[in-house]
Amino acid sequence: MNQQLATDIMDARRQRGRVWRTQFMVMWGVIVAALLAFILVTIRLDSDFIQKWLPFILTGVPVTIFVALISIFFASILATLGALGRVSRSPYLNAIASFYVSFFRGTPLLLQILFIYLALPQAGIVLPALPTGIVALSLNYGAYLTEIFRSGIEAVPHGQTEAAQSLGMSDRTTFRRIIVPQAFRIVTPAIGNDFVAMLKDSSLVSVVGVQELLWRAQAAGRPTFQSMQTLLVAALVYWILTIVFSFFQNRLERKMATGDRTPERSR
Amino acid sequence: MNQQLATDIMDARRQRGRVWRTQFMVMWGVIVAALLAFILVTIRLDSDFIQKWLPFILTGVPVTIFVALISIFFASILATLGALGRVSRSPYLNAIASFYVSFFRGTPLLLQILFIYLALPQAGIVLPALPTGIVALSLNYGAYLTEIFRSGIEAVPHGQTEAAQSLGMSDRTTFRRIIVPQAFRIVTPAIGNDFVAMLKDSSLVSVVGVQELLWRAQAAGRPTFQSMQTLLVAALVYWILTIVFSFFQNRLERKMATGDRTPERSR
Amino acid sequence: MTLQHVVHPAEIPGSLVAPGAPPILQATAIEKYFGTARVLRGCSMTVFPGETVTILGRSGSGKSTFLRCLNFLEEPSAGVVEISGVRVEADPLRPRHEKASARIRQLRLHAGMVFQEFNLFPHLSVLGNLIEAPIHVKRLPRKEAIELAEGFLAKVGLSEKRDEYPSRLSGGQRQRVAIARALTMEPEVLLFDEPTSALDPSLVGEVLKVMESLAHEGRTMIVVTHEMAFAREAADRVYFMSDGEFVEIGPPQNVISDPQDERTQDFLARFLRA
Amino acid sequence: MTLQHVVHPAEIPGSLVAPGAPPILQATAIEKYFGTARVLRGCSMTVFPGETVTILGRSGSGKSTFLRCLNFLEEPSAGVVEISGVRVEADPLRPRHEKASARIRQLRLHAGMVFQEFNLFPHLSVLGNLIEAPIHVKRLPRKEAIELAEGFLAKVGLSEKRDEYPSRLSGGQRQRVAIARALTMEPEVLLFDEPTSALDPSLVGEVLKVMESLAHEGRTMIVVTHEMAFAREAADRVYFMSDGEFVEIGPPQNVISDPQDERTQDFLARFLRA
Amino acid sequence: STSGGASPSAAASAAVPSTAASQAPSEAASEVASAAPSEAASPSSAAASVDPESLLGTVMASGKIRISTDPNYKPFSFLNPDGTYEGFDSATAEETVKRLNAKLGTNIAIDWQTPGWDLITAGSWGGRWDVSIGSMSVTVGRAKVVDFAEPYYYDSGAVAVPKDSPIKSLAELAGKTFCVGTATTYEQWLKGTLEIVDPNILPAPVTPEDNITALPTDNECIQAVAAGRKFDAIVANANGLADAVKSGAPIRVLDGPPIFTVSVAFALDKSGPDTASMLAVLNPIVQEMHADGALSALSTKWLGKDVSQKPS
Ligand SMILES: Nc1ncnc2c1ncn2[C@@H]1O[C@H](COP(=O)(O)OP(=O)(O)OP(=O)(O)O)[C@@H](O)[C@H]1O
Ligand SMILES: Nc1ncnc2c1ncn2[C@@H]1O[C@H](COP(=O)(O)OP(=O)(O)OP(=O)(O)O)[C@@H](O)[C@H]1O
Ligand SMILES: [Mg+2]
Ligand SMILES: [Mg+2]
Repeated sequence: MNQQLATDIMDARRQRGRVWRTQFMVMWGVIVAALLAFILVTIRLDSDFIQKWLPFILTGVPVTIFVALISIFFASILATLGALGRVSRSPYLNAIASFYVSFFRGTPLLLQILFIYLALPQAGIVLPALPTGIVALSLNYGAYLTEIFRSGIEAVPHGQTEAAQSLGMSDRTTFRRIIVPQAFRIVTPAIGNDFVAMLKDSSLVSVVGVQELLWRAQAAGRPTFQSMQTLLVAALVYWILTIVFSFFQNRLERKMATGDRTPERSR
Repeated sequence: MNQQLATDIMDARRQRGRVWRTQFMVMWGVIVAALLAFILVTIRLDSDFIQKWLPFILTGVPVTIFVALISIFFASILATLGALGRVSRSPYLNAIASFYVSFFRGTPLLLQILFIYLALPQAGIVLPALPTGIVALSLNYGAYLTEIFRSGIEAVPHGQTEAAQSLGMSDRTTFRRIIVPQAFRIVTPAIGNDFVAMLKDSSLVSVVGVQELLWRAQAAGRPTFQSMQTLLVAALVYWILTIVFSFFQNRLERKMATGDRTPERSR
Repeated sequence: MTLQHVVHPAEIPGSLVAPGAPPILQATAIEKYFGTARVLRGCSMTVFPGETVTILGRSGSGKSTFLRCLNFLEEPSAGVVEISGVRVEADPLRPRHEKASARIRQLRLHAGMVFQEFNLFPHLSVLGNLIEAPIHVKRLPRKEAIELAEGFLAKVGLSEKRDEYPSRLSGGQRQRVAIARALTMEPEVLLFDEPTSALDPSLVGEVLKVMESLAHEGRTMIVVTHEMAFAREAADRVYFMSDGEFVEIGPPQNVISDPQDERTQDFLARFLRA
Repeated sequence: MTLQHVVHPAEIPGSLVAPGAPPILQATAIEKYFGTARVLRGCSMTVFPGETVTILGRSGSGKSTFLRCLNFLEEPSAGVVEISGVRVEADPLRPRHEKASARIRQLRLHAGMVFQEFNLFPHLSVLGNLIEAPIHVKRLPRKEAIELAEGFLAKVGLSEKRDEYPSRLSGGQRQRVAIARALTMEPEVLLFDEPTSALDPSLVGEVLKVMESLAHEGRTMIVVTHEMAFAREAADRVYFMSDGEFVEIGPPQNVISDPQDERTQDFLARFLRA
Repeated sequence: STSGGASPSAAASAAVPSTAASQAPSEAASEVASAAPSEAASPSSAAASVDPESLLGTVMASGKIRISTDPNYKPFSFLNPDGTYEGFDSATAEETVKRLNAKLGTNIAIDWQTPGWDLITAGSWGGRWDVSIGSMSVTVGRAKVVDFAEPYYYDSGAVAVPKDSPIKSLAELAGKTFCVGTATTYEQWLKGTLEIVDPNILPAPVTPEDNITALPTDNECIQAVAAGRKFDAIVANANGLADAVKSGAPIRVLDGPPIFTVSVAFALDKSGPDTASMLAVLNPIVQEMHADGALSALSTKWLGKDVSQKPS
């Protein structure tokens, strides 16, 4: 009978959870429906037109994902170097890293893209549109990630360093074998997070003519003055991309947060 | 003699600190100088031209700050409501808040601005350019801040709730008198951080013709094909703004992190 | 099904209890499941006004859970708690409704709690910590609340820390403030969950001294602790918990000095050997 | 100025020390300032191979700081530390150069440390924790390191937890792993900083048992602790620290049971009263 | 003669175009145009003697010509769902390259580049594309940074008002609100900063700068009005506005003479490789297309009227 009680309680709780989730989903559905209705009324979707252009717009999706992926990759490398500079004892490396962070976090991404596109050629460095976008995004996100990586390194408890040192490890070994692996787990979710943000910020490279999602949506809509419809499609696609990648990002985060290798807690 | 030793050690450390900082600053100076030299060589600054247009460009600074300030204000209000929704027990409020966050974090800010500018009028809501920018920025940052506020609320240790409850406080009183004040201190630095980010993102509202810093820089440079020079000026101004406001933000953060009212730690 | 409270033979009123006084706290057949894990297995307790009882037991045996069930910080899976006339039955199958919540709040007003981790409100000064609940729960005027608070602060010997913030206090001082805070609500029963475990050994004394003086004053107290000396000297009765059951109940001279149950013996042997 | 080490009259070789053996650890006139606060005031200590000594004292008296100065986790402001022939002088006025750092690393190889908070490496399995330093500091081949580690794991009774991660262990098990980890470097001296303070009372025993067996085995150990029973039973000598000075040194039967210094008396009275 | 085509080898000399470029663009263009065709070289000799460092040389070496265009500019240049380009500009570019290949005996392909209009007009292309064939009006300011070829059509600006607006003439627009495309000649006209060589500019209505909203392209202006935004007028390309009216945009183009007329030409970057030999090939081609009616035909096809002839 007692085990029955436990089961009953769990069932009741589960049932309440189910009801709650159902109500939650229904509400979401209602909102989405209301939003769609509102859009249909205001924007007067022309389904023939959208069908005609959808493949053209969707061709931008791989470009968007490619730009975001490759940029987050380079940004992570830059951030690793930047964070190494920031935690190093050398005032020179520190200054270089801190300048980098300050400058690229201190100016708008849009401006950075324009700069690399328009000013660097005058110094003989001519990057085509796509590399321009990638370089700008990498530099910009690299600066933000530098600070994240640095705080990741600093988030490793000082006791870890002390334990390593008291085992006779050199600073180098301590850093490489003890600090970095732990910092890595701390920052991985942040990289995922920035990747999702990058998916959207990559839309800025449309200004230099990279034919990604937003560019294509605008190009498709303008000739017939139907930008709103194509922008709407783009918004939906971005939204879906974000939801999909956030889902993976959340799983990553949860995996990093729990599991066997979380920092121990006393008591 | 012993006090002398203490003083000597502190002096030696201070001296080393001074040397370090000096080397750091010198390096910064060198980098800035190198950057300027590079710019002077590649962009061939025309000082007459810049002098002529500088006042015009700087007129955009108050606009930029105004837009950022008022948007962060509304964003904080939206985020408060959003976070209340997210931590509430009601599945409906939760769904509304979660939809809001998902939608506005899931689509690019640029798209949101264009939408409010070009699509809402079809529903009879015609906002001028400036309000359009403010609404878009508020909604967008409000979504990000919602999650920050929520995690701030959740970061208040559960022991606080238990202590309040065991004193007989109702959920409402506990939330209002115990949780919110502590969450507020946790999230204040994040608001400051977002304000600095907003300074730069506000440049996106130039697309609907708000005459802020970037808009003015572009407008000043274009007629004579000297965009690079004016963009450079804009970049410098953004950079300075960021440094100045980051300075205050850091102080705020430090004040919130230390001081009398930090959460106690056992032991 | 109405549960009938059964008083354990060893639960006889302690030395400070007014003769004939009815129990002030009755916990009847408390059960607690976490998922399918049965953490409390029908624990009953009877406490008379003015008594100090302690609960001993291994880590994980369920002491904290039992204490938290007493004021419904943890909802029991089954059982009844009655404290000075307020009776609340476990009702885990339904969501808590407004009326049930109000009743539980009532119960909590009769049972002040002191936590291992103090849980002072860091954003409020010491005085702020003490007057928050009187003002916002009992609706005392601010002036009265301050007077009340100052009285209790004096009692725990911290009058001069009135305007300090918790982060500036030592652990022992924090715990004394926490005790004073619980007292401001003038609860009939005080619950202590290992109040000295988070303290530096040299700070334990000052807290125990306050607790002892409360015990001698005739406060009703239920104390989960590992401080054997306190249990031995201040307690009217000791409950030894093992695996979610009270396996031995009795006066400290019996349970601590001459345990009958094998598990109690084992625990005390291990515990005292270091 | 070369500091002359002075042996305290009470520092006579303990029972397990080989006759005529020279001291294995000499700390001479250690001073430590934090800013202008003088936390250590000329502390000297002599330990012979095979001895176990304990340091007692109030919270904040400087026990941890002294222990950390011994292996330069904290740079002393003045004084000399010599452990099995490696002598390092305090040199706080200059930045540490490569040679000095190498010397300090050498010193640390002779002095293993066990922390209150365990400080196990959470990203490595138990075995990983144990072989990391042998492989990357002593450059042992992996296979040898594993053999060595398994031996010490067996010694602390945790062979079956070899592949577990620290987060899955209880506090007592973690501390035992930490002890095994320190042993893998085969240090001449083991330093313990309140190794049981972060443990649940019921888990203290298993750690103390391991420490006692190490003491009986003839390991040289310096233990900061609040466990009086351990100090009394396992220590050859007790150092009582007050305000950064060793105010009383002697065998435990003297210092603990019959303290001469007023501050020691006061501490023990307060400490044992609870 | 300062013209760029005395002989194929002379066309590659660096001194010539810089002289030409320092003069008023239309003058330079017409001089080149007048001199070049008579001395048009035979394909083989032209191809053989081109300086490999010059613009034409690099284009021939790479086998493709990078042409920038703004695909947001219907009916001059716009995209099909399959990603191909259409419109007057695009067709002109294709025809030009076809003739270029015939002339040089090469097989150069078009590589479309689509930076924002903003960036095309910002100058400093940094060699990212070889030529702009995208309705770039010849202005004095632009001529400082780009070399213009012979005009291939003549554009005119027009003012449109919302369909239901009572406004009938330019004169009534003083102090009203305007919407224009960013960095367009129309924006410059409104702000009084337009400098073109063609004389027939009408004075712009006087209005405070705050009343002028510049959106990324003309197109957004039309969409904004269609969406319900209240602008008193849109200043844009006359042909674009006519096309918008045809597509059902709720606007009406004001009657009257064009607000200004301006030559439109291919543009080549001054700061890039030497443009002289390229101009020496392009100018005759433009001339021929004018002469044999190719441009007239394309114009009629895409714009519904012939804009290739200079209005008198
Ligand atoms: N919220 C919870 N969810 C699941 N299991 C829990 C929860 N709280 C406690 N438990 C489990 O219930 C059992 C009893 O825990 P409890 O904290 O009451 O023990 P305790 O006697 O207070 O131990 P300690 O002396 O360590 O405080 C333990 O096995 C514990 O793991
Ligand atoms: N890093 C530091 N900076 C400044 N002061 C410090 C630092 N570490 C310790 N102190 C101070 O030095 C004194 C001695 O501290 P220490 O930790 O050595 O004491 P302890 O005897 O180990 O105390 P406990 O029993 O609490 O561990 C204390 O007053 C402490 O506040
Ligand atoms: Mg407990
Ligand atoms: Mg210590």
